[in-house]
Amino acid sequence: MFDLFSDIFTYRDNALTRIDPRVKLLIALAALVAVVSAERPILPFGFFVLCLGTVAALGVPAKLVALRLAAPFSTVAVLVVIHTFVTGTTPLFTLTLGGWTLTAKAEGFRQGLFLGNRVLGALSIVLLLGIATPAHRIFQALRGFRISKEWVEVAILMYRYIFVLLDRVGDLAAAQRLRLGYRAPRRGLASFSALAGATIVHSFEQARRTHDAMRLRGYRGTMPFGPFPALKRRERGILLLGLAGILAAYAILEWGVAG
Amino acid sequence: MIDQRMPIRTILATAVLLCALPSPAFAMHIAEGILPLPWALLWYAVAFPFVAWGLRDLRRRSREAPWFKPLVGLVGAALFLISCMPIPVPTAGTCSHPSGAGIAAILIGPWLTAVVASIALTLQALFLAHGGLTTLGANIVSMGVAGAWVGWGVFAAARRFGLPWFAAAFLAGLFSDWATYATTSLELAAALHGEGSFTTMFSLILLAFVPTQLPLGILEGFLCAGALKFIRSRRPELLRAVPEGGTS
Amino acid sequence: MRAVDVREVSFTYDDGTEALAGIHFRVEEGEFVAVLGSNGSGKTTLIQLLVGLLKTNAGRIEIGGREIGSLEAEELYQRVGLVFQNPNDQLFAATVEEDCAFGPRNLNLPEAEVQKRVTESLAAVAALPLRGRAIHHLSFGEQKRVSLAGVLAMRPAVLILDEPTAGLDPAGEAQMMQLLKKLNREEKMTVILATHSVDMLPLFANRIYVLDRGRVLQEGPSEEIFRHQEMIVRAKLRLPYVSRLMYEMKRHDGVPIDGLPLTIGEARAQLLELIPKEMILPGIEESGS
Amino acid sequence: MRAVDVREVSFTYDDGTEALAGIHFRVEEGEFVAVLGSNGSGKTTLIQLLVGLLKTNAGRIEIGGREIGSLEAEELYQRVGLVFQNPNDQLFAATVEEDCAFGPRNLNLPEAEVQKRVTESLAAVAALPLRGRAIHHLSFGEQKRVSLAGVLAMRPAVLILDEPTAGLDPAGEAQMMQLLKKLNREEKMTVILATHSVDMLPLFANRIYVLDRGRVLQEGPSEEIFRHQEMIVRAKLRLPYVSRLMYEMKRHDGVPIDGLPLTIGEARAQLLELIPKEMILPGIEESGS
Ligand SMILES: Nc1ncnc2c1ncn2[C@@H]1O[C@H](COP(=O)(O)OP(=O)(O)OP(=O)(O)O)[C@@H](O)[C@H]1O
Ligand SMILES: Nc1ncnc2c1ncn2[C@@H]1O[C@H](COP(=O)(O)OP(=O)(O)OP(=O)(O)O)[C@@H](O)[C@H]1O
Ligand SMILES: [Mg+2]
Ligand SMILES: [Mg+2]
Repeated sequence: MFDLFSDIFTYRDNALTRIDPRVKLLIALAALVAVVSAERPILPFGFFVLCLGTVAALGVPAKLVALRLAAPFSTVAVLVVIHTFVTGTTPLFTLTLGGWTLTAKAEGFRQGLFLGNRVLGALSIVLLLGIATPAHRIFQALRGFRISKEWVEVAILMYRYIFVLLDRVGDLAAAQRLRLGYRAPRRGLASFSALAGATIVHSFEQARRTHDAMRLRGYRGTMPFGPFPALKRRERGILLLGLAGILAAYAILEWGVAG
Repeated sequence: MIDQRMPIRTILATAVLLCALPSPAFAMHIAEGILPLPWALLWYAVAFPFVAWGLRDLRRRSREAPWFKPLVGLVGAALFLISCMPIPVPTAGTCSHPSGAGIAAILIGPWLTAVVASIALTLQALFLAHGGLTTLGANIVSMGVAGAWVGWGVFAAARRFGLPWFAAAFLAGLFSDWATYATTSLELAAALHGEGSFTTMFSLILLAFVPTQLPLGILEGFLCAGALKFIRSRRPELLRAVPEGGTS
Repeated sequence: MRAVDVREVSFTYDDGTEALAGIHFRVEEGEFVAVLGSNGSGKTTLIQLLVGLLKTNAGRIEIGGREIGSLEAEELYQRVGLVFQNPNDQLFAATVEEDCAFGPRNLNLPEAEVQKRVTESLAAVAALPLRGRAIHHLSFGEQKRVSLAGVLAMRPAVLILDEPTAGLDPAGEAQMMQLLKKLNREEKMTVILATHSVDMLPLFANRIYVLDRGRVLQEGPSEEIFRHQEMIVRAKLRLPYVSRLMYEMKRHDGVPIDGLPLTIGEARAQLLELIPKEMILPGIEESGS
Repeated sequence: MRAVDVREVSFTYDDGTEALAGIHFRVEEGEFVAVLGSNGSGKTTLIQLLVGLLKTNAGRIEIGGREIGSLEAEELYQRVGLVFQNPNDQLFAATVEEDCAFGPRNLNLPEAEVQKRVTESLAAVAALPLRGRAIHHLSFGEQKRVSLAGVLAMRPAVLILDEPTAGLDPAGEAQMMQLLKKLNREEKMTVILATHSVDMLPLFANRIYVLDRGRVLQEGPSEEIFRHQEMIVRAKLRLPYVSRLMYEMKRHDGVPIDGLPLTIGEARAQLLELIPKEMILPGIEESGS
């Protein structure tokens, strides 16, 4: 779980990481809107292939991608199961479970697959965004969109100190494990709540020290942000192109407008 | 298209089948892409005033006390980590995580919990593929609004009724966890029931959660109480640092 | 018997950092071994592999003759105990006593035995008077000792310490090293410590492994290790100050010094050989120390 | 002018711990002063008083000739800059560049000036290539240097460092001390550092204050300080290893050594005087260092 949080790829230099985060964010949002409002499976699937292909091309290890996709994949599985047994009329097969009979239905199965397909499409877009843009650049972009300064400031601090606390909490949890703190469920729960409590205590102490350090460098309650440069011509071009491309794809695949 | 006469046992059996899947039904948050656009926007609209009011609160208090934002940021980081910690009890399955909304509401109050939850959920969506950007609003509502207010309310009420803080914290953790999942089920059912019955879908999803969430809620109750006990025994003065949490 | 046997072990973190690259590392029972390396050389990674917190990508690790993966947690943690670098990260109970009792209680020992172990382990680190104190009121040096006691209460055969003297003042450093030496010599405990401070090692460690960027540069008793000045510098380390003085005198001034004295005692003996008797002032308080 | 003037200052924490008891502490502009003391001797407390994080219970603190309470926060933080012991406390932005720009931006400087200061301060600590990196991807040594850069970007007249070399390996330690020396000699920055490691100090510090349980035990240039072996031991410190060797030879073996050499260079010179010329082997590579 903790190892998933590796953002090393966002700091690599490539064509995608160089694009202004505002542009990427807008394009990603447009793509998400397109995917979740799509009525046919082809558009989400197209995004899935495109984004995952790009992720692979960026050299992100397959293991990492698989790890990140594992939980959503299980969501997809659940969706398919629920819909298969609950929705529809045309029987596919029946299943006997402890005396109860369940009938799988074709429409439900298709409906489930459709939803699953949408999840994967949307997810791969966000995955790509998260792999091409470091967190602080996304925060910056949000600030560019006039998201509250307080929100961005707290988000920056949270993001930074998640890593600091993670180191300490990781050690703490390891120390508990090495002294068999998780051997039996009851003691495990006690260790676990001590761990949670210790994390909070650490965070309060760290907050005091961090605020001291901030104060000594002139902090008076608001974090100063650098100026936000206007989008360059090239970036405006990318933005227009990206949005137009998504719109065109949507028009062709959803409305059947021939190009 | 859901069969209106579907026997309750079909629902139960489906729920049992779901439990056989390798991971709990919907993990903690609604995954990216599940909600159709109108529902996604609706939940954003519901979440917005809570987060906005929380931010207003934050702005006001950090004007009085400049250390307040770093404190919220750090406590937020801690809560983020806690909500990522796999619960170490084998019976609850491998992928269960506490929601942390109850302890957060006790520590920093429900308004700020909504703010912290919105940030934590954004980070998880972007970097951990947990939850999502389109479902962010819905997830904020279930965790940062429903979970936080229920947790806070239960704690405050239990204290008012003279329950010891340990019991109050337990109940707060328990009910905030359940409230979070109930809200999640409601959001899912509302969006997914299609032309079928909302109540059938809702009960089905709720049932799918029950086998994992019922015990998990209890565990979260113990976690909430245990964590608070730890803080109280080691650094009681810290609980007074944020006077508008539920502990004062 | 061999306490720890690490053969051809590599480890790469998820983000691609190769922290260890084909390491051999062997410790016999009762030895006092130091892993010496600069920041980022892989000491902590090696240690975490030894206690099972990380799993090797390649190679084999044996603890007390058994493959580490085949050991139950309960068994493993009575064979190896790890003292973390930052005591704050290890002390999670409210009081000293509770913290020391944490491990034994998890072993489901009867309460009398738990108390006995707490007493013994606190006594071993000279921290008995701290027994009832709250953890966060302890000084840094006290915390370090208490965190060691918590691990000793598990009675591990092998004691592993990550930078045990980091952050301690000279008196605390000397006390900690003496303590470890006593555990090693009197209690026959196998001690493995990771560090990048060199001055004390020659006095304590039987053997030293020099780590650099995930590889073992050299291995042997301290006299052997510190003879290779270039290797030491390559590993971003340095000679103990006393040896550095002797090295420079030998190398640059042409003073005929045998080998390379590592400790103050050795250096003194050698220098006295070189200084003519008639220069030495009598009477000031002969010998002593 | 006097950079820092602390007169008769005491400080007691809320819980009743008397951390400082009537201290005098004076630093002239351009000096390099070390505060030497064991764990808990009050170094951090003194430092926090100097930068205004704590307020004295009794006594007077002047920074650059003005009473500390009378200085505006903005003014004070351009006179004194504090580098914390743990770089994590201080690196709160997401990237190196943003962290360094934090201070200058708080001063409302124009963006061009902010960027100039970031570049200069990163260059001063040899960390320019790290500019775009995320803080949590830096190694410990890099974090230490970047946190120093963030303070330098405020252009403080007095630079205060709490244990600047703690946790660094020998190479990192030497680099950090050289860096501070350069800032002191070339940029004429006043440097005050708190530490309990003694070996490097004689090479760098003009003057040393020895602190023990909230009191100044002694104050003076390093030759002066380390001449008092008992005082040093009382403060739970020790002599630099080289001096210890020389001290023992002088004291116990009766070797006639002048004063007490503190550095390897000094010890070498003195020892060479004592060793007869005819014993020295010619040819091995004379002088050099
Ligand atoms: N969790 C991690 N993820 C990725 N890389 C890591 C992780 N932990 C350590 N590393 C890297 O692995 C290498 C070895 O690190 P390790 O912590 O073992 O070194 P060390 O010798 O203990 O250093 P120090 O003296 O600073 O404690 C370093 O390059 C480090 O950056
Ligand atoms: N916040 C605090 N509350 C109460 N007592 C404190 C606090 N901080 C420090 N002390 C005590 O004040 C004394 C001086 O502590 P200080 O931190 O100044 O020492 P130090 O010289 O910096 O030690 P170290 O080398 O361990 O950093 C110690 O006895 C310590 O326990
Ligand atoms: Mg290490
Ligand atoms: Mg200190």
